[in-house]
Amino acid sequence: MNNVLEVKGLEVVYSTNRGDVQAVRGIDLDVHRGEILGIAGESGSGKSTLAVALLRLLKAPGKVTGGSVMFHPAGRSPVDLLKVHGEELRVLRWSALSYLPQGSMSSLNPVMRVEEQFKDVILEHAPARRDSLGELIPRLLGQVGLEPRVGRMYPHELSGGMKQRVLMAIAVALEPDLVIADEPTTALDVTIQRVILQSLADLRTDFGVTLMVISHDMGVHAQLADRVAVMYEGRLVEVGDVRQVFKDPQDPYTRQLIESIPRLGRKAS
Amino acid sequence: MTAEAPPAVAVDKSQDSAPVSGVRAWLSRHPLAAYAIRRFGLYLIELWGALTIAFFFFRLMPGDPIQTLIQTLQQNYIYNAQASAEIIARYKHEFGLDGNLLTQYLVYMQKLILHGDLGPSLINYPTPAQTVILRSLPWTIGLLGISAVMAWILGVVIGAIAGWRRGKLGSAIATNLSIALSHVPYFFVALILVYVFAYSMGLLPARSAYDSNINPGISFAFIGSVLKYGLLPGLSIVIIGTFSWILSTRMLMIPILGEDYLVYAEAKGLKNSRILTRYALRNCYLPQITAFGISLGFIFNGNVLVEQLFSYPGLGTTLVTAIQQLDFNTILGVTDIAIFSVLTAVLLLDLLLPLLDPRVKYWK
Amino acid sequence: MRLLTAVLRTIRNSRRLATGLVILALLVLVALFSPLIVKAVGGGQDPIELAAYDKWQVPGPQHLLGTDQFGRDVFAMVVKALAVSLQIGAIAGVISTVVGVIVAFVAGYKGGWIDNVLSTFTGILLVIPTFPLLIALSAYAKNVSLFQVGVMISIFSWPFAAKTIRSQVLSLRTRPYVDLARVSKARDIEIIVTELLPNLLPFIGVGFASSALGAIFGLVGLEIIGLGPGGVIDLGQIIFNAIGTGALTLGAWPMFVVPIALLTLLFAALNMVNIGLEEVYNPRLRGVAGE
Amino acid sequence: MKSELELRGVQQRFHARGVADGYVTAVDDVSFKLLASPPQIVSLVGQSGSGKSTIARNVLGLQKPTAGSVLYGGKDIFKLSRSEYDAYRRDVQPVFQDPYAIFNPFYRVDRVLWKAVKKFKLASTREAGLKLIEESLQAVRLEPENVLGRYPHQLSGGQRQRIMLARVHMLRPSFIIADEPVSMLDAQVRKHFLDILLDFQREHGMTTLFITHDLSTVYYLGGEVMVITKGQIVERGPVATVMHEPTHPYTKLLLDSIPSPDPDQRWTTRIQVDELERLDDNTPADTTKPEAPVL
Repeated sequence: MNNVLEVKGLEVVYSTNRGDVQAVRGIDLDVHRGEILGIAGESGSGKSTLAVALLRLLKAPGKVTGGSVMFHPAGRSPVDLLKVHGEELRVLRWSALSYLPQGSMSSLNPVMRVEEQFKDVILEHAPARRDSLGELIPRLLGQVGLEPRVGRMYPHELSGGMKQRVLMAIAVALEPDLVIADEPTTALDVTIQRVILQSLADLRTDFGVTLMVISHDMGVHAQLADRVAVMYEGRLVEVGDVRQVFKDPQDPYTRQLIESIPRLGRKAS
Repeated sequence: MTAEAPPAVAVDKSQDSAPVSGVRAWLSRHPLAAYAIRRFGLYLIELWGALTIAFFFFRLMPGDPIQTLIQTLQQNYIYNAQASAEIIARYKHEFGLDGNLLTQYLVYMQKLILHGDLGPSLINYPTPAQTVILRSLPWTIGLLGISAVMAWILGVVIGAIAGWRRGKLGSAIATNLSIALSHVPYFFVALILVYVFAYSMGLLPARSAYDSNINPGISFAFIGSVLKYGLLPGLSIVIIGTFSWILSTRMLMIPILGEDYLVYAEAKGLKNSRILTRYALRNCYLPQITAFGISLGFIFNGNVLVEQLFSYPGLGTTLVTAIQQLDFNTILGVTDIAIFSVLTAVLLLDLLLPLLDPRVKYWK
Repeated sequence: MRLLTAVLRTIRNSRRLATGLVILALLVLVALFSPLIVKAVGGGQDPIELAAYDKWQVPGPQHLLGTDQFGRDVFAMVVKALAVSLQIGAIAGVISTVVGVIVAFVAGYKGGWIDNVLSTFTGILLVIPTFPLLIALSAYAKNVSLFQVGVMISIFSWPFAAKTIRSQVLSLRTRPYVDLARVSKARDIEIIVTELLPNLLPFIGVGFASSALGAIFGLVGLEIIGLGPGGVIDLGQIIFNAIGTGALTLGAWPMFVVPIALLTLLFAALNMVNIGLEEVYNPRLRGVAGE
Repeated sequence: MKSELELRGVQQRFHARGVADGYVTAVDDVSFKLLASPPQIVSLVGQSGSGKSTIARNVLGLQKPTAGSVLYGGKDIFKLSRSEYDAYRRDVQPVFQDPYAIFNPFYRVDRVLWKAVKKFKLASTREAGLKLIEESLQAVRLEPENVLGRYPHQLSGGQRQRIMLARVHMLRPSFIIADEPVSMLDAQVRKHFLDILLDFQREHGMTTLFITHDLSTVYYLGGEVMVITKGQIVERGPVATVMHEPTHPYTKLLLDSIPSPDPDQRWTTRIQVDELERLDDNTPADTTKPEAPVL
C-alpha cells in the first residue's frame, strides 16, 4: 500500500446556537508514504479543522458527521481513524500518528524540563528504550540543530524558534508513519522560518516520515511540499504536484491565491 | 505658559542609567539568589511595617486602654499603698508607657527585637507576656497548622479533579457545595459539630485541648487525648477550608484545560491519569502554594473564634481573655506573634516555590 | 441606560450570577420591609420588646420560630437582624470598595515608587491577622454604633478589593485604547474614569461582594465574643444568645439554626455573584466554564 | 510650519531580570528625520524584539527615551509648551497594530471619531462633526451607516483598522506613525489598507512612518526604508536600492529568508541563525522582551 492515509468524504460541523456551521465539506484526499503534502488555504478555509479532525483532537462543539479516514501504519493493520477509541487510539498516537503544533503556542508544559517531555512520550509507547534515553534525547535534539543542554532547560528559557525545533524533535522521537504539522512556521521571524523549513525537509530525509504541512503561507508550500492541496470554504478545490499547482493552477481560486502573494522585485538565492 | 504634564510615560521602567556594579552583575548571574535576597528584604520590610502598624494601632486606639490601665493601677494603689507619683511612674516604666509615643515605640521595638521581650502581662504580673503567649502558641500552631495543611491538600486534589471532570455529576455537586459553603465562617461548622457530636451524641469532648485527668507528657494516653479533643475544632477548619480550596483550584484548573500543552499531551497518547497529574495538576497547584501563604492570616482570624468556642488553650483564647482583662501587652504580643508566624510561613513558602516552579525566579 | 443593558446581558450569560442576584434581592427585600413584617408579627405591639410574650415558647402558628429567654418573638428578631447584617455588609462593602478602588487606581496607574509603597502596605494588611486588631478595637471603643463598626471592619477589608482591582488596572493600562486616548490628549483622570473604570465594573462588583462578605462575617465574629455594637440585634447576636442561654438544649433550635441558615444563604448568594462575575468576565474561564 | 520630526540619538533601556547588567537595551542610539514636505513614506523594518515598536512609542510620546531626544519642530516633545504640545498631538497620529484592542470594548466604535472631533475641536456643532465623520469614513471606503453605532466586536478587523484611518483622515496630521498596521489583516484587506495610506500621501500630503516585519509590504509601499536589528538601524536608503543591492549582512539575511513562491526557486544553501547565542547571555528568551509578545 503506497498510501499512509486515505480520507474519504470527511465532513466536520461546528454546532452553534444559531445552527450548524460546516467547516469541512466532503474531503477526499490521499497522503502518499514518504511525501510532504502541503495543505494551503486562507484563514477560515477549514484546513486547521481538517488537521484537528485527523488527529482526533476535535473538541465540542466540533463534530465529525461523515466520511472515513483509513490509516495504514507500517507493520500494523489498517484502521479507520474515525472509528478507533480509547486505548486503541492512545496506542496508535505518536508511535504511528504524531503532531507538530505551532511553536508559538504553549504546547510544551511550562513546568517540565524539555528532556522530561521527551521521556514521558517515549516511555509511554516504547518502554524498552528506557536505557538508551541518555543517548537518544541528545541525538534527537542534535538532529534539529539544538545542543544537548537544551534538554535540561525549561520551555520559558527557549526562544520561539527553539521551541519549534524541540517540538519537531519530539514529533519524530518514535519514528511515526505520519506527522501532521499545523502552521509550523507561523509567528516566527522570517530568518527562523527559513531554518525551520530546512529542518522539516531534513526530517523526511533522516527519519523517512510522511509530513502533512498545514500553512496559509504559499511560500512555505513552494519551498517544502511535494504536492499541494488547496482548501477553500471547507472544500478541496485542487490537489496536485507542487509545480503544477504553482505554474498551472486549475482552479480559479488557486490562481487568485497565487496571484495575491506579494512578490519582491528580487529573486531569492 | 509652560507645559502641563507631558504625555504620561510608561512608568515601571527605570530612567536611570547607573553603571553596572559588580553586585548587580553577580545577582543577574544568580537569579535564584537574587530572588531569595529580594524576598527576604521584603519580609523584613513587611515585618517591620506590620509590627509598627500593630503598635500604633493599639496605642492610638479610641477609648485609650492606657488611661484605663492607669486608672486601674491607681485604684489598686489606693488600697495597697499611697498613690504616689513615684509608684505610678515605676509601673508606667515597667509597662513601657513612659515618655511620648515615639519613645514608647522605640523602647518597645528595641526590647522586642533585642530581647524578644513583650513587656509584663497585666493579669499575670509580673510574668512577661511572652511567657504567657508561648504557653498557648504550640496549641494554635498544632491545631491551625495541621488543619490548614490538610484542608489545602484535600481541597487542591478534589478541586483539580472537579475541574478535570467538569460536567460530571460528582464534580457539579462538589462545585456547588463549595460555592454555597466556602465563605461560611469556621465556627458555624464548629457550632454544628459541637451540637451533633458533643451534645446530641456525646461522642467527642466540646471543651479544652486534652483530658485534665491525664498528665501532659509524651505518652500514648496524652497524645490520644490531644487528638480526640482536637478533632472537632480541627474538623471545622478543615471542612470549610477544603471547600474554599476546591473552589479556587477548580477556577484555576478550568483555564488550564484549554491550554495547548494539554491538547499536546493528549495527542502524545499519554494516559489520562498521567495528563491529570503531570500536566494539569502540576500547573495548577503551584499558584495555590502562594495563595496558601496569603490565606494563613485569614485562617488565624477564623481560628480565634473556633478556639474561643472550644475553650482551646491556644493564642485565640489567650487573646480574647487578654482583651476582656485589658491586658494590653499580651494583646499586642499575641498580635505580634501572629504577624511574625504568618509572615515567616509566607516567606518560607515563597522561598520554597522556586524549587517547585522553575518560572518563579524570573518573576518580579 | 447602556450600563443597564450591559448588566442585563452579563446576567443572562450566567445562571450562577442570576441565581445569586435573585437570592440577594429577596433577602434585601425582606430587609427593606422588615419594619412592616415586624409590625405585622406584633399585631399592634412590639414583638421584640422584653417580655412581650411568654418565654421559651416552641415554634407554632402564633410564633413561627418560637420565643427566646426574654419572651421575644424569634421570627421578628431574625427578620430585623437580617436587615442589620445586610446593613453592615453594605456599609463596609461601600467604604472598602471606594478605598480599595482609589488605592488600586493610584497604585496601578501611577506605578513607580507610589505603587511599591501602596502595594507593600496592602500586602502587609492582607497577610497579617487583623482579627485581633478588630476585636481589640471594639473592646476598647465601647458603645460603638453600627456605622462605626462598619468603618472599623472596612479598615481591614479594603486591601482585598485593592489587590484584585490593581492587577486589573495594571493589565488594562497597557491596552492600545489607553494609548489612543493619550494621543487624543486625554488626561490621566479622564483615562481612568472613561477608559478603565467601565471595564473594571465587574471586578469592582467582586470587590464589593467580597468586602461585604468579610464584614458580615466580621460582625458575627464580634458578636460571638460578645463585642458587638450596642442597641442593635444582628444575626450573629441571636446565635450568640442561643449559645449563651443553652437554647439548643432547651429545644429552641430555631434561634440557632435559622440565623445560621440565613447567613449561609447570604454567603452563598454573594459567593455566587462573585463567582458568576468572575466566570463571565474572565475570558479564559468564559470559553470553557459552566456545567 | 513645524514640519520635522527627528530622533536624535534615542536610546531606550528597560529593566530586566536575569540579564547580564540588569537592563536590556531595546533601542540603541537611533537617529533619523521625517519631513512633512515633500510627503514621504519611510518604512522601519525589523524582526520581533528589534526595538521597532519601542521607537513608535518614543515618537508618539508614550515612552520617554532613556537617552537622546525626540524633536518636533526642533523641540524636545517632552518639554513642549502647552500650545506646542497641542500642535504636536494634532500633527503626529498613530495607527496601531491590533485592530481589536484599539477599541475600548465598552463603547461604540464611533466614539473614537467623536473624541477626535471634540478633543481637537474639529467642528463646533454636532451636525458639522457628523458630516466630518461621514466624509472621513467614505474617504477610507467605509459606508457610514454600516459602522456608526456598532460595537467593535460587530465589525471585521479590516473595517476597524480603516476606522483608525478615518480618524487620521479627520485629523490630517503631517505624520502618521503606523506600527504593524496590517500584520493582523488578510492579504486582500491588507492591500486595501496600504492603498489608502498611499492615497493619504498623495492627496493629503501626509508622511508615514511605517513599521513592519514584512519586507513585501515595504516593497509595495516604496519610498525609503530603514532596517533595524538589536535596537540599531543597520541600513537605510530608497526601497529599491536596499532590496536590490543590500549592503548589510543582516539585510541580506532578511531578504534571503523570504520563501519564494516558486517551487523552481527553492533554497539551495543553508543559513544558520544562532539562537543559542542568547542562551550564553544567561538570558531567558521570553522574559527579556520589554514589550508583550505580538500575536
